[in-house]
Amino acid sequence: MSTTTITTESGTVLEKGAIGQSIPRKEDRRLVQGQGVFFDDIRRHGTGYVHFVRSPYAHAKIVSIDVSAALALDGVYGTITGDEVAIHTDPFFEMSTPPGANIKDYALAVGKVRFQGEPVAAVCATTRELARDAAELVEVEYEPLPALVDAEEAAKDEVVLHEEAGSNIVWSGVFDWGDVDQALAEADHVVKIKRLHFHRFSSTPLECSGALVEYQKGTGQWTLYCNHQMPGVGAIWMAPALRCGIDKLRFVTQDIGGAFGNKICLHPYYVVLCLLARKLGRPVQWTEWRTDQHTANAHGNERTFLDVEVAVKADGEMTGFKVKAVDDCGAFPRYEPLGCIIWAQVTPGCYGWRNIRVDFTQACTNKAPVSPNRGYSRMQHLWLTERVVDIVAAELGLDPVEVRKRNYVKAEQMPYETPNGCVYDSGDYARSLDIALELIGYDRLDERRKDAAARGKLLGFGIGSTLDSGTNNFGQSQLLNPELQFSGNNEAAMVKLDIFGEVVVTLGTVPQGQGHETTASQVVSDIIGCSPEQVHVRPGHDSFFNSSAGFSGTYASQFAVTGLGAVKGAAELLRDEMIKLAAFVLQAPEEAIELADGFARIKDGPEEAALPFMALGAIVNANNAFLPPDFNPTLNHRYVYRPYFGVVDVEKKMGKLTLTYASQIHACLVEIDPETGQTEIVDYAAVDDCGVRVHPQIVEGQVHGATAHAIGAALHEDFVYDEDGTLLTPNFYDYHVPHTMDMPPLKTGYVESPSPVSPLGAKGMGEGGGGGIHAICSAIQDALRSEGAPIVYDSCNPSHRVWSMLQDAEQTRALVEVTSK
Amino acid sequence: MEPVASETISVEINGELYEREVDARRLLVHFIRDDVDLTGTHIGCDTGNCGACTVQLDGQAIKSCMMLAVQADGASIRTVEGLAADGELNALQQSFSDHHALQCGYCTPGMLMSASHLLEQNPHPTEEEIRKALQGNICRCTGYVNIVEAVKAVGEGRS
Amino acid sequence: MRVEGVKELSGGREVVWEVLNDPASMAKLMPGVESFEVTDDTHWSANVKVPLGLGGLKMKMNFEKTEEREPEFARLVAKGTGVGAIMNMDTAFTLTEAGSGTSMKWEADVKIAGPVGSMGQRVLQPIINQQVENVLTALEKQVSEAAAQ
Amino acid sequence: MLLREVEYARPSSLEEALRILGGNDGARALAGGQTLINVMKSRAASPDVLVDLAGLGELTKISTGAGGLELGAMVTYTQLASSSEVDVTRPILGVVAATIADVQVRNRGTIGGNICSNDPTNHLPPLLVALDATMTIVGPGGERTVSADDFFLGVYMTAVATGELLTKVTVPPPGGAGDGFAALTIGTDGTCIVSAAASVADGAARIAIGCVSGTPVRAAEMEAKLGGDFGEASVREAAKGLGTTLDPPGDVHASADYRRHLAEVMAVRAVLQAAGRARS
Repeated sequence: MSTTTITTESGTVLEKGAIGQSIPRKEDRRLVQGQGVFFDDIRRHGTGYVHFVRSPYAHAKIVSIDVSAALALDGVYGTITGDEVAIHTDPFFEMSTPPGANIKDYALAVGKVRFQGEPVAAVCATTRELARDAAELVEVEYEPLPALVDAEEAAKDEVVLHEEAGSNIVWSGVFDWGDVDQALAEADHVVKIKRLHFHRFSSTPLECSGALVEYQKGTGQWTLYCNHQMPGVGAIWMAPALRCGIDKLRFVTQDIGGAFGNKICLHPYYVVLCLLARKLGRPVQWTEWRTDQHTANAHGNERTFLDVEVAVKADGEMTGFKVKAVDDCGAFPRYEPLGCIIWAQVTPGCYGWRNIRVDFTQACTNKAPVSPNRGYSRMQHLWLTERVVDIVAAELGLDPVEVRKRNYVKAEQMPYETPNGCVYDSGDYARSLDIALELIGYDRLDERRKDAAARGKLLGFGIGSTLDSGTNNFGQSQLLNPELQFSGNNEAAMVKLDIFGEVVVTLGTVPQGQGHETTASQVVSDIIGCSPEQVHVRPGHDSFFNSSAGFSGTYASQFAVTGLGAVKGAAELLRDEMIKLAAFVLQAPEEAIELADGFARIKDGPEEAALPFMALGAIVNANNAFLPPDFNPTLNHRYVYRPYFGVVDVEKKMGKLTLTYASQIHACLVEIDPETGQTEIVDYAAVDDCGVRVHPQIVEGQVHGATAHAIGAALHEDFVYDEDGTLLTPNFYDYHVPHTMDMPPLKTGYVESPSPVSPLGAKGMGEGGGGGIHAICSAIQDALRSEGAPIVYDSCNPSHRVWSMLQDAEQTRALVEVTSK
Repeated sequence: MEPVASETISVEINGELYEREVDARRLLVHFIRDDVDLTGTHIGCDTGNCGACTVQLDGQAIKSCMMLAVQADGASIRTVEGLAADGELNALQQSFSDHHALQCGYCTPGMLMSASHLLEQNPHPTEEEIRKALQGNICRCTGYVNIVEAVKAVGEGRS
Repeated sequence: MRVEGVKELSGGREVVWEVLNDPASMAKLMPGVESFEVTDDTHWSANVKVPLGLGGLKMKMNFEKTEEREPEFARLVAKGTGVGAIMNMDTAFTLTEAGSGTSMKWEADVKIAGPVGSMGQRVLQPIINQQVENVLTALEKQVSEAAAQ
Repeated sequence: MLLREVEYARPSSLEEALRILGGNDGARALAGGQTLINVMKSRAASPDVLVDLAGLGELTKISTGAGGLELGAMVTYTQLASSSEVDVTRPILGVVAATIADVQVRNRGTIGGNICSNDPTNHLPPLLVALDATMTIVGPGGERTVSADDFFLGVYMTAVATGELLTKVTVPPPGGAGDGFAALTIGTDGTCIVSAAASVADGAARIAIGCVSGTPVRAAEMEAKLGGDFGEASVREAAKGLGTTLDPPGDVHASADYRRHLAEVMAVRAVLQAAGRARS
């Protein structure tokens, strides 16, 4: 393998051996043979299958629940209702300050239902089919209440979802950095945008949620074979609710069929399973079906932007903007109100804007609760920044490429501190844009417009410039609620050399397809001098046996930083000890020892002056009598990686909210059929800069995946509710996710700006920033320019919406107003 | 011949004969996963859209969630577990790994069964033919780019 | 969703009123009634199986007459359960004399709560139109039969 | 997933199938199951007895004769898409069948199932109306035929009554006709939002619109207005006003107005295709 040396600005030096190579993924062999172990593949004797009874109403009082007919059915083991849950558990912990803090969120609906599909009872029976039969026999009498399906409406508090909170507003606050009033006063043009709407969708992982839960009476301990992607935080919610210590909850996952943030808020379901397992004295199993996932699991945050005002100088430089944001978190906050601050990691987007005011409100509605979803909260905000740039450019007649380049943070400004104290660690957005433009043949744009016109189509060109901020500083939660005792971040890993020379790695993370086994082996093999094949990374996560830290998990684009940072730390501890041990055994100075090819040997020494890893492992583990009393190597090391952030400024709402910033510059061409409004993507390029790419193929795979999610969201995927709170897109018929024929060929390009602050110079990049949504909205607006120049005001533009923009461009144009000096 | 609520069926799966009594309402996918315990075949939706449950039934790719187990009485089925011989990945499986055509791996078994069906009928498919053949298999991780590439490589003898 | 219309019937108003307010003849109007039970003057329940090509749509329906002004107006609220969703129907009719016959102005507001409601969204309107058509045809038949007696 | 309890039979003769279907009015024929099993999974409509037609080999045949193209009710979309008999007579059937759902569904879904379920989004009902097909239905009283115009009664309702079976679809010989089909779908080759099918022969067109009502709707006025002129401008002119004759449902994919508009656009496209393929 070729070797390159990576030096990051923090002084980290790494030999790039396996790192940087697209080695075969360790996970693949089992997965292509159908030998993965997903939660639904676990079997236990005597298992009872659970089916939830769910509310058909979006908002209703529960008058009564009668389970007697269900219990009378042959083969039914038992039932549980909200009343029982309220006796045996406490409400889940809420992160908000009041009024959100006063919301009582139980595992099953208690007294009231607040969204369609909300579980009101559960039935456990001998087979899956029978459990559903019995669930149909549970009689629930409801008294319907008016449903709130709009966050702005909800914020008026005319109907209140959570009486104990007294208001539908979960959290609200103003973020004010720089001086936006002055910027607007000094601007040559002020562009006002009345309303923009970022729609509700989710990544809908192909594997739905679920778990098999066992309870051990003797120890009072539950084991959950599940697909929770953040079990550490899951336990923080569940243990207090179940009134047990965190050590009573063992989460086991091996393979997870995608998660994308949607498997973070599974605690209500899991608590019901824990209660049933204890009550019935048997393992219980629950598999969520697709319709359940769509109606009642996790949606991404829906956000409306009102009264945007952008300050623009005569030369096209934008100096800032102000906006009111109304975020809809659905019926329960759960992971919220974190979405009210996470966006602030990317406050000015890719731009050098210094004056920004965001008046942020989050409200509850009678819709499914939200949960983090790929690009969580930043994507919504970045869509705003990209809409702002394109609308300003279109209204002032500026070139969308030039205006971006003028406003982008420049490569020479890196590291760049944003007005709210975040630090963009590295990157070259303008160069990335140039590469993207070249990939889609931007210089032939006019020609392609003419060609499309000849075929009766409207061609549009669009750009999406985004950032994927990775490695959260949980201290930002204190900007929402100063009482919260969360800050910083950490991740753990263990690396050991075992008796037969096996290098064994366990991770604190919970992978769902990101190839952690593979990339961890690359890092370890480079550090201890062996091949990645020799490194065994244990698949999945078992919270009783894998070392983990408080923030362990797989989320927030951070494995390449925190996960591999921990692996690197542990591997270095092991390396140092192996060298020490080899030096002792070979009677040589430590500096003379090198680790390479699975041996510890004396550099340039005779051939026999070499110890295979097996010898080192055997000495420490099984043949250690000759080691002196003051030398006690273990060859077994745990390391906790902790990025440094410092404390946040609660008063000014400032601080280093995240560690690294990968950039994604997307560009695309679309063709619109003016007769139908149908959009076809005819060319697409994504240029990613995530610093050092540990495994380029995996990085590219993440870019492809994030782009597919964005394309789906931009053109099809939309959780639409009617006025009664019925979800109109509860399955893959009506919620259309892209299939092979919907996806355009994707072109990818890379810029590698190593991060000066991360252990490997790598940046987290899995989430992407929703670049495709922004690029497609941008391209649609461009395509329709000749048709009355409507404003693309919604992030989802299926054919019917494009057609209505074509019918009435004026209606959308009324959203925008330009005042010039 | 009178209608029955359950019956004993015999189905050959990956060359082995399974005889089981099943309820008429049992879906084939639940028979394969829960009764025969071949858990490589997955379930990703409840409306027959996602293709995670794709198996080959008498040589044709079908969705095993859109069929009752009793309908498969006497049929010969191949699932993902029947692709590799003696632990040796076949060319398509190897190509999926080589081209990073899988991430979480949940759609992979169904995708492999659809792609195998295509390659058996059309050993050298074009990109368009590949996309058309895999339309019934949803993947939420890869954006399909590398999946199409992996199948193409097999067709072109590159894998 | 709301549907409404006017139906001209060949029987007199009293006859039409009788058909519409007698639970037994009422039962004959509805598609697929398997059993019909009269709880009291204003409450009835029925087990129905709406016959569709794909199999019966089985529902337990509870009816309540909420308003009545003999012989010209009645309002009926029906709630159906059993397809994983809840169907609520609020229906009313007004009868006016029209020569020897009767003119019936009717309206119905149908709501389905639950995921099936959304699945059936694109088919709900045509299905309801079909069923309304069936009911009106059956009504016409019964009215002319009753008038002939 | 997780169906209600149901009984199942796989008769080996048509007589036996009819006997079972006639013996229980909750019995339904199970063809490819690509709609029926799905509906049963949602526990919406539920048959009591499923009569699997897989044992009736005679229903899987495709043949051509003087009466035209004869398609057994159990002919799958895959068969339609790959049949040389279809290709040389009414190729549009194969072209459209190849865009229904996906390979797996096409391998099991049948022409009989498609038209007997008569979901408004299905491709074949409007197409068979445009092609002026005839359906053969067998029941206890023997065999009868129903024209496509009279076959579709409503959503999930057709002329096939309880106790009866559709056995065959007969499509007239082309006789110089050209056929066309156009649809706006959810995603590429997805579920139809609005579809239109047309057949042009001897200077006359038959046009049927799908997804705008419980049954395919003949565009009679447009047919009349065309009057033998299939130039693009005339076809566009003839389509004007078609939308106002329709009362389509609105849903999450299209408002009623948008469907009215699409009906005109798709009708034009289908007719132009058909006219371009007709032997003049």
